[in-house]
Amino acid sequence: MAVLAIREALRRALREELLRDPSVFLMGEEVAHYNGAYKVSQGLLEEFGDRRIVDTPISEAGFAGLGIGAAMAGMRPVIEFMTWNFSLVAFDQVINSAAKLYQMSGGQYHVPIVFRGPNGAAENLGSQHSTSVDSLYAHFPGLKVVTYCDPHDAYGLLKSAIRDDNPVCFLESELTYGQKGEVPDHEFLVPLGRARVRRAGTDLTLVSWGKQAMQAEAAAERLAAEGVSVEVIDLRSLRPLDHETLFSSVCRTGRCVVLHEGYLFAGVGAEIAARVQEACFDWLQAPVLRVTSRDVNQPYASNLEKLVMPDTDRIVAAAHRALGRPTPAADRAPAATGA
Amino acid sequence: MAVLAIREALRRALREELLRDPSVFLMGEEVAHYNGAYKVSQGLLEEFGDRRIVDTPISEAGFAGLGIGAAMAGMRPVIEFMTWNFSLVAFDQVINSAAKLYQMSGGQYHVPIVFRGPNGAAENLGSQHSTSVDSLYAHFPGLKVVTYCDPHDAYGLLKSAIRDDNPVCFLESELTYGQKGEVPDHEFLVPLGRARVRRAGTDLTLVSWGKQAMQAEAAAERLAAEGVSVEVIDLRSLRPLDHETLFSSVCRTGRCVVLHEGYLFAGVGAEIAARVQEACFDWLQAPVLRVTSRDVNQPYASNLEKLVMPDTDRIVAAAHRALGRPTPAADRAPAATGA
Amino acid sequence: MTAPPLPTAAPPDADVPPDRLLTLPDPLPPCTRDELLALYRQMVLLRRVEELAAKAYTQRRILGFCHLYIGQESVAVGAAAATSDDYWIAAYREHGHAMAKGVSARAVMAELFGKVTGCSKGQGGSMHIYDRDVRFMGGHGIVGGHVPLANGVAWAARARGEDRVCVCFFGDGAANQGPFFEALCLAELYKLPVVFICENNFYAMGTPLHRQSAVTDMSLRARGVGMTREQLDGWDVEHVRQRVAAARRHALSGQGPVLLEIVTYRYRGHSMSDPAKYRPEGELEARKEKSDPLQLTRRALAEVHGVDAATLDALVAEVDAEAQDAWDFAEQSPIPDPTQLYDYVYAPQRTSMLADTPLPSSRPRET
Amino acid sequence: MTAPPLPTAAPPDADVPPDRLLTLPDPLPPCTRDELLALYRQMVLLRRVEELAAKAYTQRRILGFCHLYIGQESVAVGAAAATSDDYWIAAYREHGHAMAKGVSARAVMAELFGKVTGCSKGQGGSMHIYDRDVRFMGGHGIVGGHVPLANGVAWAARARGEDRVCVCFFGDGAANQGPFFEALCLAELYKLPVVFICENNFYAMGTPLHRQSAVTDMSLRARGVGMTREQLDGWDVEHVRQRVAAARRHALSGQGPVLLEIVTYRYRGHSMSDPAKYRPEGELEARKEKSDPLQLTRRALAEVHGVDAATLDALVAEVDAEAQDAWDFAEQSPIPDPTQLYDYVYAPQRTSMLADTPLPSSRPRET
Ligand SMILES: Cc1ncc(C[n+]2csc(CCOP(=O)(O)OP(=O)(O)O)c2C)c(N)n1
Ligand SMILES: Cc1ncc(C[n+]2csc(CCOP(=O)(O)OP(=O)(O)O)c2C)c(N)n1
Ligand SMILES: [Mg+2]
Ligand SMILES: [Mg+2]
Repeated sequence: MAVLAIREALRRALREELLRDPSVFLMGEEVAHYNGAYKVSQGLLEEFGDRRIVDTPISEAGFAGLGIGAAMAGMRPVIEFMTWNFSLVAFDQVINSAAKLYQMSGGQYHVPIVFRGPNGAAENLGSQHSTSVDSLYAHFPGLKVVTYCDPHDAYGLLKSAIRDDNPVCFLESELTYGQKGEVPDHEFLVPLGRARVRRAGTDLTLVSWGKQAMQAEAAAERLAAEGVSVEVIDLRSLRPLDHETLFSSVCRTGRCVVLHEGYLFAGVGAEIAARVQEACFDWLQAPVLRVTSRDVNQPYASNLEKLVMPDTDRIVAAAHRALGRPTPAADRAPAATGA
Repeated sequence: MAVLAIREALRRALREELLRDPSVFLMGEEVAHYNGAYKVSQGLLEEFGDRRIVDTPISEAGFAGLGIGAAMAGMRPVIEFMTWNFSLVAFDQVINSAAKLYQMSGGQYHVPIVFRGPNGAAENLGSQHSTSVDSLYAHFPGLKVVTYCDPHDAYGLLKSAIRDDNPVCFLESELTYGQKGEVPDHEFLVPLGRARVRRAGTDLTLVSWGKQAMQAEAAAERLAAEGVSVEVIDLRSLRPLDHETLFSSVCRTGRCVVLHEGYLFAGVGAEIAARVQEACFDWLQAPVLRVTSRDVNQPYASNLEKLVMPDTDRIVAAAHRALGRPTPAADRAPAATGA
Repeated sequence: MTAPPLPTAAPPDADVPPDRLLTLPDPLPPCTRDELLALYRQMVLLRRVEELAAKAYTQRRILGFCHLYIGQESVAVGAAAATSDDYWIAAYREHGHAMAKGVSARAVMAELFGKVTGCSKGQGGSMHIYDRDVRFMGGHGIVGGHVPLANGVAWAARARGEDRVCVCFFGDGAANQGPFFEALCLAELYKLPVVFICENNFYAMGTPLHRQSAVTDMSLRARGVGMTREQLDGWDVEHVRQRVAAARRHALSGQGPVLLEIVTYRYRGHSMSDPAKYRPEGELEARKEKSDPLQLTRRALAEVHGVDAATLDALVAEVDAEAQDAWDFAEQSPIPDPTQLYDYVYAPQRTSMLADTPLPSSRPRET
Repeated sequence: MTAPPLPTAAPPDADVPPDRLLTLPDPLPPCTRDELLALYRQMVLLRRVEELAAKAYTQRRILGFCHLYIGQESVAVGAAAATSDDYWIAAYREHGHAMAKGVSARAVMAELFGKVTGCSKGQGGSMHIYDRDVRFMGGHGIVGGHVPLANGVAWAARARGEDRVCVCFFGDGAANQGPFFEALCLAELYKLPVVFICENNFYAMGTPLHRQSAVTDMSLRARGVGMTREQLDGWDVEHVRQRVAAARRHALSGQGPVLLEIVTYRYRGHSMSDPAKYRPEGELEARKEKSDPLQLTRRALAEVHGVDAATLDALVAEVDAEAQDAWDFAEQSPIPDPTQLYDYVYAPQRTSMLADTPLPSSRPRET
């Protein structure tokens, strides 16, 4: 079993799908000659040529739309947003074209396309470059929204996303492209729509996804040292959502904390909280709590930025609250801040 | 006290603010010579001239951005999106420029701008013309998001929005422009950030906003006939959110149903549910339930469209569930549909 | 890596590429009598079906927005005669394009009536007509939003080695939208086989051309991105047919896409709810009298091809019957089955994800 | 209502408006010795401060993205000499523009260091430099996203009767973005006093011009929307000053905005993390040798104005000290106070909402 960095796992998935299916192509800014802004597509131009690994000018609406048209016409484009921040200039294309075409056409045109790129804050990039788009896209029926926290899932989910017959928003993370892990040498898929229990536990369910799932594990480790048994769920797929895994865990543990990057207000965490309290009402010993980025635009200065991002202290504090243990007020999750 | 249609109340607010402050101007597609696609701005071109009531070409990103720049430079633009559906091509401008400028500039440039226009589904317009943007914009710190359900609030809130020193998304409704109600003849403001209890009650809190607040009242009426006393809250402001009104009501009634148009997943209803279950956990007799548009892209055919939109039957059924009364399965709110 | 030497700007604009006008001569033989009769028939059909749609709208059988194409028929019909086997994509004023491309009047009318027999199963409505069988790709409601899609369709056609272009229709108003501009840039950069057709009908909703754009020759938009262009009158269906054929040939030659601005006029309001009071007095009447495409073609048939009035009248009667049949079909068709509401959210997986890779995930599912 | 008569398209393109080149002659007297010395000093300052920024970046005192302007200094400095009192708005490679416009090296460096003494209080960082006092409006990170804002700034200036333009800087890559195109259209339609400056430095990140756009003369973008345009060499700070002054004059005359494409070159990678391996061999060296703006100006000072080497060296030493002072200031400044985190989400209401309308809401609050 090879140890791969996430960017290598993604590249392997891309390469295999390019080999498998001539209708797959990769398009985006700097994906070809520059080998990708974050080197995910390194070497692919050389192997597949410039009709399949395609550099674009800076025109996200233009090339996202190109991908959608190509998908309608039978191809399987993979459209890279250099980061998901830049997808906002193509927002209308993703929502009003990709997500709606299958329905608008009465099922005649489906849109097998993957939009992918790094999502959320990296470090010190300021507010325009630190947006998490999870909840923006997961809001819309017609889209699927998928993410991963290790090379294994990065590989298996990207392959599934490319083969899926619907538009998939595939959320990566700039900060974890170099993170390593084992990936089996044989080909495999990870199905969309299935959460993964990364750690079994009995006292509290900690739900997360993307790179925060790793932080969830770290927090679980710390809580284990205090004698608290935390079940860590990596959702992997935000839409479709794996209720069964989620609800069955919370109904067992009776307590739930949701952890995610990005804004609190009407975020995916709100959706999880709303669903869990509905489905597990009689089993819940405490309210579902959320730990998210604070409700401010991301500042540049490191000390402020660190304050904004969810950290292990805040997760542990939320767990304490959920467990009914006293927590200093300063550590509380920002339930009602800013607005 | 005059009886005004909502479009007249909005027009009166616009006109008064144009008179009051020379830095206010109205810009958008068809707002001037055509008198507005929905006639909100009827007569204003004639009174104020084409430097203050300004027709634009079809270029939402362009003129939204123009408004933002003008606001930075000291004006108070009112930017009309013919409908909020079309704001999606200007999404980046609203998020990455309007919402973030005050923060990015360290407080040097504030952006007193109002984006306004009809939001959500009208009738038989199909999926591209039926998007509710409530949760998309309320997600973002830096924006305020406001709506109304009667001419009184339409007038008072629009005036406050124009005077506010921050970007405000002001959500109207095509279907209710003609709806009439009393508006006092003297000038007044309705402050942003304050919910309104439209009907006091003791058994259940029904939370809504925009034109659905009217439907909430209708449902409350029906439930009253069954002997159920429903408190109806019109949030009016989604960001900032008036927690006190909300939480104090639910802590009294112990039951809460949220009603809104637009999608369930990570919608504002999810946020309300997540907050209420957190703040009122010990008082809740039943989970917070949501009644929303169903999780599909809006179809054209009338029979399907009616199925998608929230209706009084579904609200009453949700109330029954919250109250622990039996409800036929078919009427259940679609908690976990589609994805 | 070698690149062109870095240019320098002095003397100013010495390196400006020349204006690229579409120079190809008319590539098709002139229409025969029968061909022109067929075009005439098609134009009459478009008009009659939409006249019935207008009537159905006032009876509230058709709801929502309804944008009629009446007056512009020669554009879609002429273009179809040159690109019958190609891909088409259009905006929301597309009933005419759909029928010109071969969607049946029945399927269009049933869609407008919100019936399950409609070409989009009643899901789409007036603005979202699709028909995969005739390569008609919609029917899009966001102004300018579909233009980038045309590039992708052309990309796919070229990738498969098809001898097909994508013809993309949009309005003069759409030529102010950013995605339109980005699409032009990309199409020219990648030399995609697209024929962009800007139907300049002088109005974007209530706004006349000269209040929407500082240049009113919309084909000039091509100039800023180096694209081949032509502005032409759209009243003459034969001329449209020839120039679209020329554009198609150019686009397929590898020399890049073409922007055609076809000058035309809409007779009705922007949509059924627009009384169109913004027109200068007499403008509509002058247009109808001088350049109605149906009248012009009828005259050509009579004068050039010696077709007698009786033949033409018989043809019109036949079309009337076809339009009425479409109405009857739509009226009698069933509405969509509500139990299928959720069937149109996600496409079912057409090919097994695992078809040729039957290996399961390496880890058992943990839950 | 009267409108221009409906055009018709035959003969093709007879009505195409002529190319609008910026014909105004250089409006300013040539630089005096002292003026040119001041421009030289300013260019040296931009370069020295950024060289220190690069050093600080490698020491991890500056974090995130950091896009250096080194090589392009003559553009911002020349433009500032022509528009010192006007509004400016720029993209994310804007340290140089900020300093040229008058933001102190200290305030810029402190911002890069993430200190509360930075011009944006440590909230913005490298890509978000603002200074209200000198009318510098950022500092924007979404490529092309700030271009529409320039129109609004100009709109406000005109509405208040100010004699000011808005100067908007962006790159060659940005000239592919839809919002850029929409902004050009609107500016020309409304005849806004904007000077659009496309700094064509031949690369958008790693993509050279000829792989980004089918036309490499980016000033041609103006042609598609009827705007006045000029392409010019940017190496010569005096020439930039004159042509920007001419553009400013045109834009203020009511004849509409101007698109200047100023040809320049960046010496560093796109950002600090880009080794810029995509350049053809020798290109950078040739540029540095032939057209380094600092060298060219130094030579002009010596040869035309007879400034001796000692004077120039003293000036450089002075600037070095100023740059080092900026570093010291930044280093010694405090980081932002975490308790003020929420202070930058919403602007406090500056004027009472009720100032001149003291009437309360007609209904008491019910809760
Ligand atoms: C992005 C967007 N903005 C606004 C609208 C509303 N709208 C629909 S059609 C139209 C006018 C379009 O004019 P044009 O492109 O000339 O096409 P025509 O209607 O003349 O065929 C407008 C403003 C829309 N559908 N999409
Ligand atoms: C909408 C958007 N897409 C992509 C990026 C990433 N990006 C930042 S700068 C840049 C290149 C811009 O090139 P150009 O406009 O020529 O300006 P230059 O960097 O040469 O000054 C890219 C692709 C971005 N910031 N915004
Ligand atoms: Mg038009
Ligand atoms: Mg560049």
